[in-house]
Amino acid sequence: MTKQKNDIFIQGPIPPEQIAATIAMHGSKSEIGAHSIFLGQIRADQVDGKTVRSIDYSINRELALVKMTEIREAVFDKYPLTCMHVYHSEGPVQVGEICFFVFTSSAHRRAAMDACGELVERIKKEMPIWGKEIFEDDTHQWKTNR
Amino acid sequence: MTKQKNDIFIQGPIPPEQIAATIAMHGSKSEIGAHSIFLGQIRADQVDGKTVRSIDYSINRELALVKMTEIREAVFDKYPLTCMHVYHSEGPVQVGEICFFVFTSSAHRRAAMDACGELVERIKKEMPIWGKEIFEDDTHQWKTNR
Amino acid sequence: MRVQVKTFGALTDILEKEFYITVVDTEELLAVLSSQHTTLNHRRLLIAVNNTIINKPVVLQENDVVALMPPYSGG
Amino acid sequence: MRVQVKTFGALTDILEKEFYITVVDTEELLAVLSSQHTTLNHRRLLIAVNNTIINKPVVLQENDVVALMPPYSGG
Repeated sequence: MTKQKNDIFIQGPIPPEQIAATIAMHGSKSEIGAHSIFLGQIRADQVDGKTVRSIDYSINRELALVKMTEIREAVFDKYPLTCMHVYHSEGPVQVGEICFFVFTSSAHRRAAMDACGELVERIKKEMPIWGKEIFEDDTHQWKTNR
Repeated sequence: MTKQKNDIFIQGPIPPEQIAATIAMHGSKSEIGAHSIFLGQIRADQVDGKTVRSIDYSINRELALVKMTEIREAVFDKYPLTCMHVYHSEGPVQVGEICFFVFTSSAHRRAAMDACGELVERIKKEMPIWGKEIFEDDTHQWKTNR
Repeated sequence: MRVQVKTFGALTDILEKEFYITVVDTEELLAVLSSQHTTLNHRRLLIAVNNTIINKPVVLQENDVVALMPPYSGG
Repeated sequence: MRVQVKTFGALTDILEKEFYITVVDTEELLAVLSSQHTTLNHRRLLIAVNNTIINKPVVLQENDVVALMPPYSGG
């Protein structure tokens, strides 16, 4: 069980090697049968003819850590998970790079998949994180989640 | 779009490096906003006091390729996906190793997540693949899916 | 008709993986195999003829390939 | 009471990221800021006092930390 209140924030993009390392790390756990992973990637959205080049994420870190502990405990209570890892970028992340990583593991697939989906939704809705979309001409607008 | 009828079968376990490479490969696609990944891992199940050491997968390859093309086309038609990759092991895979990898990408998260879940269910149900569970004493039993 | 039979999964513990047999249709094929191997009775089997799953008995043509398959257990 | 205010997201385009202000409660805090920055009116804001989200106005204590936050947009 990895329930400790570890830091979930990564400065800049989340490197693919870190994702591979997280997966490889769990090979030793013989009770795991399923991993579910979600990755959020920066998209070159078009807004009024301008194209997003990067998103600069800022976080209310103190409140985020309180909130993440609450979400983590609720999801561990609800689903029979073996592991849960969440990482979110802080600072600028360029188009095509990964900004959000959710990883869940369980004996059977349903728990890992449902928990992963629930974590993605709750983190987007409840975590005090803001994305500033930077356009190619250096202007910006603040992202709004659907 | 990667709709080509490529071979989905990997001899033995699926290496974490291949998973990382698949993720990294999509960084250049600026229209992608979400990736959803499922990984199946060999579990050390206990059956009548014996412990599973590995699963040896055999496949009706010809029928599997026909079926996979059908599933792939149905899922591409149903969801607005940018990419879809499916790999399944053939031959022996040890406890703790990855035997099944589903990867979907889309602009927004819902399509990638729903398509990934549907692919996992359909592949388990409809693909002519059989797992022979090998116990630590070299006896075996044929796996049955729930 | 002489057809090729391929077996999969648990069936390979009972039957050869590949063999040839001369039968009229899939019904006769199953009857012959069940009479030789009583453990085949009451087993749920999926049958594909030339890579198409069949849901009712079909007449076989020379050189057809018949796959006999237990329930799938991939993933 | 003298409290510390921290602002986030789009609010940092309008207000300082951190400042001190002397007010009785969160209602007065919002009234003062809205009078100084009319673009704050009609904005949906989340307010946390000492890292607890509040849903109605609360009286502030000396050295409280008040976070003013627009809707979240992580992920």
